[in-house]
Amino acid sequence: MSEHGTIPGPPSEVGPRPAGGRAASAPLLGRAAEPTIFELSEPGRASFQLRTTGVPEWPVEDLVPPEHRRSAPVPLAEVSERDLVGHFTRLSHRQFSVDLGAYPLGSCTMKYNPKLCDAVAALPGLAGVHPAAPAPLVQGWLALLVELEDALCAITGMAAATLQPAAGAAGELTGLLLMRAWHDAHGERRRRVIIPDSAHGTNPASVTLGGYEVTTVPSDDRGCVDMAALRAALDTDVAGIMLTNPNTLGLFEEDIVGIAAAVHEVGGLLYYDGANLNAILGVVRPGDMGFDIVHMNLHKTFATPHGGGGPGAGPVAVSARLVDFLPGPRPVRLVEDEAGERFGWSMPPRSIGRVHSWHGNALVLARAITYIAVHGGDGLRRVAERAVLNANWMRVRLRGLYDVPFDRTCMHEVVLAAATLRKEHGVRALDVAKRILEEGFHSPTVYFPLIVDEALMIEPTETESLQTLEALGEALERIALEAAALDGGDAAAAPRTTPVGRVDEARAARSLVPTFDAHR
Amino acid sequence: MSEHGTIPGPPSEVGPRPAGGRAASAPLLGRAAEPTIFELSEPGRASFQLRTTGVPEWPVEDLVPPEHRRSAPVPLAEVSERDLVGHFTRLSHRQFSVDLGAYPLGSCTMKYNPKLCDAVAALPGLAGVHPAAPAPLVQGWLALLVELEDALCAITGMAAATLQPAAGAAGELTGLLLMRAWHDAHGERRRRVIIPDSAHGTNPASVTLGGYEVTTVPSDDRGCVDMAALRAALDTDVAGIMLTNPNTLGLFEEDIVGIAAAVHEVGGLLYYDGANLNAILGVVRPGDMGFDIVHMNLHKTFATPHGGGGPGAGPVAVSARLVDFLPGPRPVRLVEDEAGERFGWSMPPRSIGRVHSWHGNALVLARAITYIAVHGGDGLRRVAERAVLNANWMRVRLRGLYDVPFDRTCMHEVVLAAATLRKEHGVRALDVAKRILEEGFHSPTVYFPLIVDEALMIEPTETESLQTLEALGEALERIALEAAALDGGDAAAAPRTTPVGRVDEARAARSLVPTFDAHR
Amino acid sequence: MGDYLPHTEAEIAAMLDFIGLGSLDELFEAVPEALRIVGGLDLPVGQSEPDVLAHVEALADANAARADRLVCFAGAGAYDHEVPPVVRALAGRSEFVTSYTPYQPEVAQGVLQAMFEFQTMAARLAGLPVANASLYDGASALVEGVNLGVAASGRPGVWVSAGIHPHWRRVLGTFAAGTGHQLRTIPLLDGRTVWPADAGPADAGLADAGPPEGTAHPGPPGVLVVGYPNYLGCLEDLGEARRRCDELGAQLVVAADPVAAGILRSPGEWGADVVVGEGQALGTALGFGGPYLGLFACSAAHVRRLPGRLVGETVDRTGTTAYVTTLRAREQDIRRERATSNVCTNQTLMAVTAAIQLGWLGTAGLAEVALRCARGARYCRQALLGLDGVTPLTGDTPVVREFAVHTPVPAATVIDRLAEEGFLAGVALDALTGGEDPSCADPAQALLVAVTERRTARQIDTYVTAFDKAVRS
Amino acid sequence: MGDYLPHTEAEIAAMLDFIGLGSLDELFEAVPEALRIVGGLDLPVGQSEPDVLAHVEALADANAARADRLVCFAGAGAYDHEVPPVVRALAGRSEFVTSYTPYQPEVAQGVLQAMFEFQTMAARLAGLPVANASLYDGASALVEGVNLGVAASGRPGVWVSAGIHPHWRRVLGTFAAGTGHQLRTIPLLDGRTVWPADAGPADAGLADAGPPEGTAHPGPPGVLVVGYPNYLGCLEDLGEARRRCDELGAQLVVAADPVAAGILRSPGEWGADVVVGEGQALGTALGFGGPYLGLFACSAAHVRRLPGRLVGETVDRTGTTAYVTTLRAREQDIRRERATSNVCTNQTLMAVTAAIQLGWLGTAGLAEVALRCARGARYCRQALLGLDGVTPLTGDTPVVREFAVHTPVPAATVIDRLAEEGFLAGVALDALTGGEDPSCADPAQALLVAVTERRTARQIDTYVTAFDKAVRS
Ligand SMILES: Cc1ncc(COP(=O)(O)O)c(C=O)c1O
Ligand SMILES: Cc1ncc(COP(=O)(O)O)c(C=O)c1O
Repeated sequence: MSEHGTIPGPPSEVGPRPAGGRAASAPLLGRAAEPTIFELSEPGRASFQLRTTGVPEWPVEDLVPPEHRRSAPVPLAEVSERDLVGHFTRLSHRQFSVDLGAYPLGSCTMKYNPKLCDAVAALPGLAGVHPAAPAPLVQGWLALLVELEDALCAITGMAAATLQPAAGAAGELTGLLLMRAWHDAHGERRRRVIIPDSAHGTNPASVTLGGYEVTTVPSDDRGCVDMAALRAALDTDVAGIMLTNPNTLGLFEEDIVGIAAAVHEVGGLLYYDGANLNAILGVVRPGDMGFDIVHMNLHKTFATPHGGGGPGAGPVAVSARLVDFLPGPRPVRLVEDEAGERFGWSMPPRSIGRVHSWHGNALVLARAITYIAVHGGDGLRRVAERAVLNANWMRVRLRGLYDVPFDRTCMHEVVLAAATLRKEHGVRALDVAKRILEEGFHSPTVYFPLIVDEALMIEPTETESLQTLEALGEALERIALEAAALDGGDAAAAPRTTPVGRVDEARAARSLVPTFDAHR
Repeated sequence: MSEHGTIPGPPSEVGPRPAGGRAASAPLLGRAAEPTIFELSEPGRASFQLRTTGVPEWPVEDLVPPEHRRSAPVPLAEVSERDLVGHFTRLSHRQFSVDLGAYPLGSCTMKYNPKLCDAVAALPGLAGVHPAAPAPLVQGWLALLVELEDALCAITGMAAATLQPAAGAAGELTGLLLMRAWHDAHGERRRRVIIPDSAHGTNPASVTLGGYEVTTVPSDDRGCVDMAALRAALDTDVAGIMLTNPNTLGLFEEDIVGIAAAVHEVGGLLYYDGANLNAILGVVRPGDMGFDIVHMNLHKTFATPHGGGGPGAGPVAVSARLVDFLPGPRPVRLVEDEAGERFGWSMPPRSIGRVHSWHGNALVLARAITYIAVHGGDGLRRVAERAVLNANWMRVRLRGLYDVPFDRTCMHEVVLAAATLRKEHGVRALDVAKRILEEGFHSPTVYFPLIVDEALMIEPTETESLQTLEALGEALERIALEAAALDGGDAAAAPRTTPVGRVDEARAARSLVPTFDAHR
Repeated sequence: MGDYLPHTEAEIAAMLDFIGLGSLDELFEAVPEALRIVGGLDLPVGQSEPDVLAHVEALADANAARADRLVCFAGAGAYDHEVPPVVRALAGRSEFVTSYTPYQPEVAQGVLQAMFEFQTMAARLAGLPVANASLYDGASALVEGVNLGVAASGRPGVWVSAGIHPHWRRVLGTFAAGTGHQLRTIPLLDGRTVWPADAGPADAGLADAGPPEGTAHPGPPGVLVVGYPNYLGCLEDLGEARRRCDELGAQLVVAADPVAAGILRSPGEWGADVVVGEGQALGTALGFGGPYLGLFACSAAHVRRLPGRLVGETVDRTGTTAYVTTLRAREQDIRRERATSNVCTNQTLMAVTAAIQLGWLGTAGLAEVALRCARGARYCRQALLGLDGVTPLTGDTPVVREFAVHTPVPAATVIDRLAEEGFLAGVALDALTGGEDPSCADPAQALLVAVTERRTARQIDTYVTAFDKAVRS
Repeated sequence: MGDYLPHTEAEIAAMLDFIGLGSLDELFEAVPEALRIVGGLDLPVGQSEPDVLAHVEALADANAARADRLVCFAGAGAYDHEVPPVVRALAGRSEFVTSYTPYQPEVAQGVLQAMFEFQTMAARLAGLPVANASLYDGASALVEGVNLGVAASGRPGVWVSAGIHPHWRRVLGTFAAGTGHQLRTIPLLDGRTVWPADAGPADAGLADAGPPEGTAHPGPPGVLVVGYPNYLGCLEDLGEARRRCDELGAQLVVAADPVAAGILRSPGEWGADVVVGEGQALGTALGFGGPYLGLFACSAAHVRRLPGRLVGETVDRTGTTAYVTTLRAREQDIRRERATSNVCTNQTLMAVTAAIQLGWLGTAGLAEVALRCARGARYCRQALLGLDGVTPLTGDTPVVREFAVHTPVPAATVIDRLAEEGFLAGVALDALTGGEDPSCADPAQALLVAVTERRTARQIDTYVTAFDKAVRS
């Protein structure tokens, strides 16, 4: 691999580069680059302050045997607190976010994240609790987790849930291992899991890690699972099927009942990828559709902010027959005594085991129950209605300007396409995505789902106002008309008003620079 | 006054304008304007949520007599929490701040504000305390205030202090009223207060409000008080003199001892404007210089962030003979009993009375004592040394590029001038100030002090690193050389890369639009 | 240990060398040898952040009266209102917190626009066309209002209703010593101001503090000052006050509560020339009394006399809407000794906070909060007046937001006893007035009680029960 | 009451009209009638924010073990380190908090550059040239590390030291059921791994969970996994582990603590192929176990097998330095079933936090914290071993950061009793291992104790005194 030459050996000997940073360059300058923290570094400068402890100050030589002792300290940046603050504040000004503007990134449910949840996640009584403290000392946390599990089961129509998975993909793999455990318990060694061709990439990747082979079924011309193809693919070697409903085209799988029947008939299980749950809150429950295993993305549906890529939480809820296999230990409500409700831990009898270092992303779980409690059953239904209403408004607004491969009532997101724009004017979905950044919006998801050519997947979410939708609609209209008028014009020049211009992704992969030390 | 016609009558009838806002426009767009919150408003939208109280829901008619009841609610913006967050977050991206970059605004001491102090000011045990609670219930607050008063007295060399004044100007007026009370108590009716021509505008304004007439004394060619002129101005009608030392030219009044003697000789008092205290922390104390009254700007010297213009705190410390006149009630240490120290309130026997609704800007005072405790006596001395070192580095760095009216060792700030640049190339201090914004720095203070033509007053503060000073130096050098090279060039075009271009200030005053309702 | 200084020893040496000095001490050669501190400041040495935080947390812990420990029924200008996480988060954005006064509008549009929006909201609350960008607090806003009124009327006489917060009246007196205003306190009857027919003498106590020129008979007043509601929660007859002003050719200055404004006819509609107020209730913490927010609004005719900063809308050179501080010629840095006020640093961050809080409340929310405060006050007052020995202080004059009662035992005792039960019972009137006061017969047995939208019926009920115990035992 | 929806009734009507529908229900016509929920979800109705906050605060209050109430001596992968206000403030910037994975680099340079800086710091800590942009937690990082090792070696056999955190080993077992890895737990002697000579059988318990193809005798292992320090605080002989790997042609995966790294020779220098770890100690709250930070670094040879996101430096079209996620072809959204991992959402915010925390600590700070932890552990261990009945669990093998002792009474009892005294005494080994465990003879009487730089000598002294009482009574 060519670029490996460019990566030097252990950089622990490599010190930070001499200071050359311009701690002054502020983002008001638009394109001015911010130096790395290593360039702001000056040997001997520091910002840390530690408390006085009165503990004897034994030298490191008395504490660490020579062969284990490091020869020189780990080289890190050496900056003043003032420069630390300047650096990361300036970086924050080079970052788009939900709090700055609309983020219609399809499949990601970038709704507004209530600040209340931040306050909850910061409560010393939650954030300051050690995960290994015995149950009697963490009754509040256990009650909270049980409350959340109950709520998630009510929302999905399942019997019980594990809160351990740290994200959707972790939930998927957990679900597939539950599937495997179920079949093992019935002495079956099934080898295949079915996935529609519109599925998210984590689904097939999880199937492989679950020890299964992927069988892909095509979508029909209505964008739903092709029933004939599904039936053809089904046999007793099929452990189950993974679906998200609404699917990644933003369409509801109308024949979900038929699908469920067919899969169950061959003894397979139905897995529900909950990434799109936002569309059906309070409208229909996966359990009622016939799903056996359901993961939820609390960082989508239940408003945990994405943190630039994480953390999330991907609880997995299951039907009664799978409860004994859930990961553990699980927080449970113990019999009530005079002191009121007590909570504890319990290991499901046939548990597949742990899937997290501790109990899952607990502070994310606390955000979720807070969000759910504020909305209540009634509020969650309104969430789904408004999300779907917004997506359909965008669909109708942009009809005629972009391709609408499946132009019927969609759910929480709509998949448009720039296929015609590309054919006629050479403007690709990517160009549209870059151009819309100049208008102050984040881009839709592009080139997903893979089955739609030049896909532009738009998920406004329920928290955007009609005024914002109108502004987004105008912007996308302007872009389409402009493309036609200028016959493409310098579409490739966009974006021009962002902190940096279009980024050379090929170069990044060609000559890899994964750290500040790599090319130095 | 012409523009009054443009201000309509009571706007309580004026509703918010129909929604037209583009809640989407993000500051990444550089020049895109953010609509007002009133334009984002949509009748019927809301974000407030109030707790359930169970209090009877009497209609307003039962609670407020008709003549007092308002006919329609006060028209405010009606926005969702999401749009509220988007709006103010985008506004924050249109705002320069210390946390974003260097802010060498002379006389304002825009040093880095430790985040620790924010944490302290947010402690429920401080922020959640009602100011009218009786002393036994606020012992922590009283102890904190006494601790701060002691520290401020140690730093200034005075006998006691009032913490009530909310800012420097309030401290000045308080000090002048102390001066008046002192003379009244001695049956004297003096009418004049002396101020150097380099004084800050609040000084003369406060003198007037204190019921005195201003007598201005010129500065000599070294930038210090002209002793001859001072002697000439002094007589028994002089209540006192207001000085800041170092003065607003950043120069130490070398003959302060002579000045003090001369003023005291005619029975006048010396008032110390503490805005420049940062320069002499731990080096020399106003009390030792002979000052009788000293105000401090905690929001300058002791790192309270300026909050876009306030809040501040302007405690006033006095020498022993003035203690009885201090505003009250004052927090005091009571005799210790077995329960340890107790604290209470006491009214000075000849107090001039209250100068604040309560006890002063308490949370600002809490920030100050925190800052002082972290630094300690040794740290405060380092603060002064580094502040003065940085200012002198800039002086030498820019010598030859800009005029240096008083080119000798300065204190915490240096006053440069663009007089030559203007004469030779038509580039004014204002143009330099606008141009430097494009480089990512805040501008120096311009046209102050008034006695320096085209003044550029630079106060780097001690928290800026040498690298930042170098970057600032380069930028100012570039501007000066550019002005020479292009013989002014389009200096008036700057700034070009800021959220808005150069603002039309004349128009703002000509046709006044002080509210959203004014021109609508 | 403990500072925020970036300088390394090597840099200090290089910098001294660059400026041609041999040591840091040489930087201070201009300071006379004899004056220099020897042996350092008389202060403890610096401590680490965690050590200092531990100390301050211990002090905070020693405040029994914190609202998270004692349920707050105290008001008198400082109220325990709902401040949601979203308002704290936005007001805490470091761009708002760590910027200076917007001297360079091109990089200060964030604060300037927020100020413009605040001014609009403050003006709408007052029912007047202009509001400034904040003053220190309610008292300082009142002082500035009176200064404006005296300047506008050209007469030093000021009639101040005893319904104005006692602390504010005291501050007015303090500053009158410098301005020479002749203050006369006008007593209340059943919580309402009874304006005198004659001109009458100024208050002795305050005249004392007055300047030499001060005559005890200033003639007809140039300014009338009244509260709405006044500090006892009573609704004053502003129509009457306006009429007296018109007869006397005086300016009407109204001290109004911005929350009660949610349900009350605005002072502007009543004909006020100047409206001042304490804005703490608009999103700012109780904070032991500060920093708070001085509200100031006036009629168009007075805009050139407006104290403090004013933001106006304009355009930049490209024609884009922009904001800037305007009518600067009024201010101290330009007008100096002839400025309308000496204020420079104000309370901008609290004004930004108020704009955010009012944005959160919106049209319906402010009205709802005001209504809930009035309901809570009614509910609580009815219950308290049901206890024997507890009687109304202001007859049956209509009250909103807060109310005062006579207590059979000293109010201070009630407060001490209820603190034991987990309540901050209210504010003892004599604590505010420092003894005898024209606004009330026996301040020692008078308690001022405020009920905000945060108080639940359960809290009020247990409070009243505890109150009953406290006044009977 | 309670939602964050902007839609007014009028807007809903207009929008429905625009899309040609008559009601909100019609939006869901694709959902089969029979499946639709009737009568709403079985959940309470929505409550207001203050009501919900009050409820959650009550729950938080019911957690006795919060670090602000019980002085924390518990560790085992979750540590009570100093996190200064400045780090909280910066990591809380909403631009970092409310953005998605940086799919559009032109508007995500903030997160991307922070990731690039984090990767650099993580790589330096590991002593390896490449680190990814985070995984879920220590356990998931270990799973990915083993997956990489097995893929690289082409052999399913994995020798896992019993010094690896018991939970992590359990997680490894759980996922081995899908991957078919053959895990064999290698026991400790005096807290140090004793690598076997023979190939030996895989753990029965785990083989069970293995896939059908799984043979009980996988032959020589493809991967060796060892901790540094291991979860008992012991310093393993990485030189020996490296030698065994070389003999066996196996990959060396080291689970290292990032704080102890401040004083220890880096695993990279010892020759590790992959270094994984739990990054919670780098600025993240205890948070009852999550969200935490999975650290992952590897040698250059493995970069194409790296799991998760990787940020690389590049330029934009104007040649300005820019950052972007790179080598995307490894990832699930492109490579799908042949991806190196299924991870998508990771723990970016914790990685940003770690970069800020390490920026605050700097070169000297990290070393100082590591040293103080070692000193505190030594100070506390010496004192505890001075109590009768308290004996070392790991002989005199050198320990850093934490240590384990045998207690004369059950460790659970010690914890209960010390909670009464205001301490979280540590972690009972059997609570981690769920009973018998190859890493320790009698887990029920074994206690794991961690001492961070936040613990003062006074705290440790009173802890030891209380400990003495607890084990004697
Ligand atoms: C449809 C779908 N499935 C699964 C996932 C994976 O979830 P996570 O990113 O939380 O692992 C996503 C996330 O983008 C998704 O959109
Ligand atoms: C020299 C000087 N004196 C007095 C003041 C007034 O202080 P404040 O703004 O706190 O009222 C200032 C503030 O800019 C100043 O620089």
